[in-house]
Amino acid sequence: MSGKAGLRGRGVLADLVLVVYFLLSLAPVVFIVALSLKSNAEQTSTYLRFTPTLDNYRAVLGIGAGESAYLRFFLASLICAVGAVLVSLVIGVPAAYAAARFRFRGSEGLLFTLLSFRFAPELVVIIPLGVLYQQLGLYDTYVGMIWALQLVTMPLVVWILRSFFQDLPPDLEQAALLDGYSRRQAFVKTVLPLVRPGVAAVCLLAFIFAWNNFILPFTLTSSEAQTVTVSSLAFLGGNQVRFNLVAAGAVMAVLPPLVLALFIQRYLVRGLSFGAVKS
Amino acid sequence: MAALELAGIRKTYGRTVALDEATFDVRDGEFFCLLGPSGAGKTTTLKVAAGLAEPSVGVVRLDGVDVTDVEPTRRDLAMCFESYALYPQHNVFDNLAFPLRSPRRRMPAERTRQRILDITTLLGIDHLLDRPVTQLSNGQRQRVALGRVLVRPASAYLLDEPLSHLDARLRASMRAELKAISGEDGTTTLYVTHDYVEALSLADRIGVLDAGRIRQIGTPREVWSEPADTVVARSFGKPAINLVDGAIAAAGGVLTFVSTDGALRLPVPGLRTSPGVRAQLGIRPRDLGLLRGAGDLPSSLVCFDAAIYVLEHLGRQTEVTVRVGAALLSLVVPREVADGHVLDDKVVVTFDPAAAHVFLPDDGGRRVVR
Amino acid sequence: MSNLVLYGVRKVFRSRRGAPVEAVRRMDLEVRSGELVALLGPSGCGKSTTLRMIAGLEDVTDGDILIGGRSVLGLRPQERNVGVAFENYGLYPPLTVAANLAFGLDARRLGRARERRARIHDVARRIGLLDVLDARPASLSSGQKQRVALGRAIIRAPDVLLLDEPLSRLDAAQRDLTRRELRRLQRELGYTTVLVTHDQEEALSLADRVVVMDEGRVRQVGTPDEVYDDPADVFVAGFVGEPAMNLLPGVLEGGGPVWLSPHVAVPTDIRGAAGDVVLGVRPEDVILVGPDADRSGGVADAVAHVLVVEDLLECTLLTVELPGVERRLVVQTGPGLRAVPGQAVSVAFHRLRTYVFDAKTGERLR
Amino acid sequence: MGTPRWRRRLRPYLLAMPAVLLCVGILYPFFVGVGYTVFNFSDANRTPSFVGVRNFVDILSSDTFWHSAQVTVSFAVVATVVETVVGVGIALLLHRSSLVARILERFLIVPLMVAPIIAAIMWKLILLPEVGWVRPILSAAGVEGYRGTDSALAAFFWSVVVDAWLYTPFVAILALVGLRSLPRSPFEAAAVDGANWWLTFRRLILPMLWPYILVAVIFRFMDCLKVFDIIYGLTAGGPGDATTTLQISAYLEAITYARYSRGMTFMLILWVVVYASSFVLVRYLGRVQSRAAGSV
Repeated sequence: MSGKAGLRGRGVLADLVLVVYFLLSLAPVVFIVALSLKSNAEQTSTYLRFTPTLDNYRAVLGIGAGESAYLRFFLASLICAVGAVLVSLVIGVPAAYAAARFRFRGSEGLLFTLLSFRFAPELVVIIPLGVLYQQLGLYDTYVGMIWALQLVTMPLVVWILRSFFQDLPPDLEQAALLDGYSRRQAFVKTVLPLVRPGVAAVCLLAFIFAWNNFILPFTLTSSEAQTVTVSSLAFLGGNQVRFNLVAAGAVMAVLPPLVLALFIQRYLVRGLSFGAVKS
Repeated sequence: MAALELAGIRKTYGRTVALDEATFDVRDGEFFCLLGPSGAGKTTTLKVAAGLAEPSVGVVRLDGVDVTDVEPTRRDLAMCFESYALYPQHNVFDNLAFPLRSPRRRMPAERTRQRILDITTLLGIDHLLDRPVTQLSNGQRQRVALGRVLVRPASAYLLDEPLSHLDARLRASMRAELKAISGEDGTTTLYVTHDYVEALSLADRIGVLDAGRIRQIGTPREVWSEPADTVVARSFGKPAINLVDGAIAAAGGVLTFVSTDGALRLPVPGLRTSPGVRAQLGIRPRDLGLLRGAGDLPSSLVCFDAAIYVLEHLGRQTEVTVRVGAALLSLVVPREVADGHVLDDKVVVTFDPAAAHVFLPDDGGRRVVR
Repeated sequence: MSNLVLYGVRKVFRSRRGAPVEAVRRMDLEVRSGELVALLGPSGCGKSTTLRMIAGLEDVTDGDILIGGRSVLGLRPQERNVGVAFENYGLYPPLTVAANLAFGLDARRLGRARERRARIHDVARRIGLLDVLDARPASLSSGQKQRVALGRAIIRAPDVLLLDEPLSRLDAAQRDLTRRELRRLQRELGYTTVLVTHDQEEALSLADRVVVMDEGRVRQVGTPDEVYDDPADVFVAGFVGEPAMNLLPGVLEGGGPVWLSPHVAVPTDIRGAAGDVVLGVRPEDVILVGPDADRSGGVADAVAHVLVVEDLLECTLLTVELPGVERRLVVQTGPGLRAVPGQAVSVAFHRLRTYVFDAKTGERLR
Repeated sequence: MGTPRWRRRLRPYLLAMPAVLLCVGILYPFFVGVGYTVFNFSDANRTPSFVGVRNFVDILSSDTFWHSAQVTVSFAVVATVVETVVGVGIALLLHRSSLVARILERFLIVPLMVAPIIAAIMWKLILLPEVGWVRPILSAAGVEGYRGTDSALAAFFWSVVVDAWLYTPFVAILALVGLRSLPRSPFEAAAVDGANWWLTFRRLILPMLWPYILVAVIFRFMDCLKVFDIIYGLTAGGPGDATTTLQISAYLEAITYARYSRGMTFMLILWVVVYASSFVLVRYLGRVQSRAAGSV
């Protein structure tokens, strides 16, 4: 367009602003990675120039030292997050489908109750839940964590899957019904294949949120089911703080969500906004 | 094959009434068209017939048996959706095979293949069998959707605007094709369309649907020449029927229609109504003509003065819009009759009183019978 | 009002992947002051691209565009005084109808506030929008939206008015009504107008001249009658007219007749050419000869076999099969014809309105 | 062969049943917790007695509560405003056909995937005068006397910075999707009408983008009201009680000091605030979205 010529100067300025923003945005990540690669001697003495070493990662993972607490936390995070996602999926898919396809009394109530879980301050449930867990023996167990994490994963799964189901015209299932298939077959043969990528994306996103959660494991676990997020903070608490070890732990805690996020870019907006915004 | 009957169907969505007391029957082997504008309730009617929507009130019968509570799977109907409802994960062949492979039918593979080849050849899509449906044009998708209906035997076909997305040439030839198929195969068909030409061409009987209510049911000739009301009258013909507001007066013993501003006065003999009522005069554009020169006027015609408002070419014919007082009337004349006229020319319009309809706006637009 | 000249205008779209696409190929056109020219063609033929180039929304690859004798190539859309009514209206959703109309006046700071109000009122009155001035676009019917789009295009008294498929989103009844009003308005205001449409009926009924386009190429420029009666090639013949022209493959013999099959020969006036051709005849130009259609008096070209009869009350359409001819023939007759499938009818082709096209190039043979 | 109506009516309820049970399972502790607020239940007092509204009276008349409330609301307002303005700005800059924008857009989500507690730890390290980058950068810019988060203002400031670092991309992503979904033709019409960028932005882009911005604002504001991880990780509410938000107060009461009833009362008050604001905001959003819906 001939008009663009006049805006070219402004375009460069805009690009410059963007570059500055992204430098600021990525700098903390660069910093933490750099710190995690520094030796004990260099961690307080240098900023950018140093000899990178993987010693901190070895130390955190307990390589050579026999046993690693960190790996246990990692495993606990994995079990809790995967468990929570699976439970949400099994319970959430039928509910989301029902909410998308049928008008029934209480469907709105159910949806808004779930949404209110998302917005409620966690402690409002955690305080009594903690007391309850102590009584039931669920405190600091995987089962207890998976149950509590439903607060995070369930609203996400139901709301987003509902928006996926709503996007599919009911005509497809209806056509399958008239073509001689039962309701269950119609669902399995027509709907499910179409929402499968969406379901996968929702699972990953729910996993990320479960993994990243801090306050639930912080208050409902102590050692057995303690997760990466909680332990990362605990690293800071000791008397002899080794910042480079803390950094290495943090990098490893961040890595899984960051890698998974690459797979769900397309569905990210819908997930983050609970289906309110679609891309 | 079966007779399909909808009795007293009322369907509401929340506060909106989609269908109001709809009652009609499609006889065994009959081709029945429901004609109406978008939002009239046509698709809802089909879904109720198919069992995909539950009527709030009313009964659906197949061959006299109440099937209102029967699951769609078991009604043995085939439906073509306006949205095509093709399975995007399958190619054309598998879409067409889908109903034949269903647990209800389980047609052997060889027969399935043969049947699909027959139908796709008929519809001119046999070269697309391996194509994913997502890569088809709208016209091709529509033919696949139609094929998925025709491929299997059913008690009745329910077709929702099956030709609407085709281009004009293809639509005309598919319409003729469909007419030939239905003539041979004689499956009971309920066909929904907004295109009056399709209805006139295909239907044994037409039901005119508007705002959830059935206005008239009749053969094409009946709904054309004896429309029950203005809605039905306006549903057929292009350009649409002219409707002029006015009243009925008695002039010299003859009932006369007088337009609101008095500019148009036309005798309408033989009406069963009384002078003084508000009325709408309906004249189809092809029942009007332009008087050329001082030629003699057939005695059956009357004429009135008008001014040209707009001239529009339609191939060999010209649509002339003339102004009479505040009223605008369209008429269609051969091109050479209109040639030479310019805007605001004074012309004389001829008119056959026997072809006029009179409607009563105070009575829901009902037509006055002669 | 100014005239509009397109001189050798080309448009090539280059994408990073794939070959460049030539959307418009060397187009020459003059739209005279006050004239309404319709660009007619199927989607993707380059007509909208042409319109967008005139408006300045698209770069011109080659050639020149002149409005009122002045080249507008270097000018941004903001600097060309054109009015555009977009296909999907392009109304400003947050603004009321009045503000939609006023937007262009505000942007260019045309006139005082009072004059602007008077102008909005005047335009709204003309196109029947007075009742909805305070409404927002979302609450309007498509007919009203269309009129707002039109009003916005004409309110600044543009040098050239550009209408992109102005009626495509209206239902049939509204379309007829709006088409009529549009024609009347354009005549009264006398704007130089370019209208883009894929609907041949719209082009024929509205335009002073029609430009038929296909694949970026201009196929024919002419008055509606010329385009209808005297198509330049097989594309124009098939695209213009409804029901569409019958196009039957055949072989032209030196002496004139076109053999559609070993059993059917249609005489023509063409001399000195021979080879594979396409014979074109409109359904309304096929005459039924015989007891049921005594109005012809012509000599039958062939005896046909009736396949389908469609009684449309305004007219009757027959789909018939000619002996040995694969392609079916559609015949349009007046209302009230009595015929049944299976019946044999004699058909004759109107001598002056039978067209012959070269099968390879599509060119009309005369 | 018919299926009785009641069985068809039951179908959605059967599908939703597990989810309903789950809700009950989560709502049960919530109501138990609401019950705590009228007792004096704590680890020290395992046989609580009924105290009526005394917990509410105590808390609503305590300085701790009003201080936390003030911190919470200030934090929520400042963070939301900063994130919205910067996020929308970045989205506008990214929504251009520029190579730089296309490349940088891929990195937009990076902070967003970092767990908030990890983000807090990262920033804590960055802000540490011994190892972090902030001190050298500031001293390079001529600012001396940097001492991390040990003043009330600095603690608040850096909390907002961390929150903004994490969640500005969230606003930007939503706004970017919004921008990309806007119809093109109104903007072409505006160009033909002769409008400049500012007029187009003010009269068209901003109002048309509003539904998207509002979704972002709602999510950010609600989340900020219950902020915990970031502040706990960064300052643990300090120095003193300078950044003690309501959820941190409640945490201290209920978990650290094990005074369940008092902690629960804190939380219930916060919950009411959150619920009320979400109710208002979501209804407003519904109005905005339905107004934006039919518009072409």
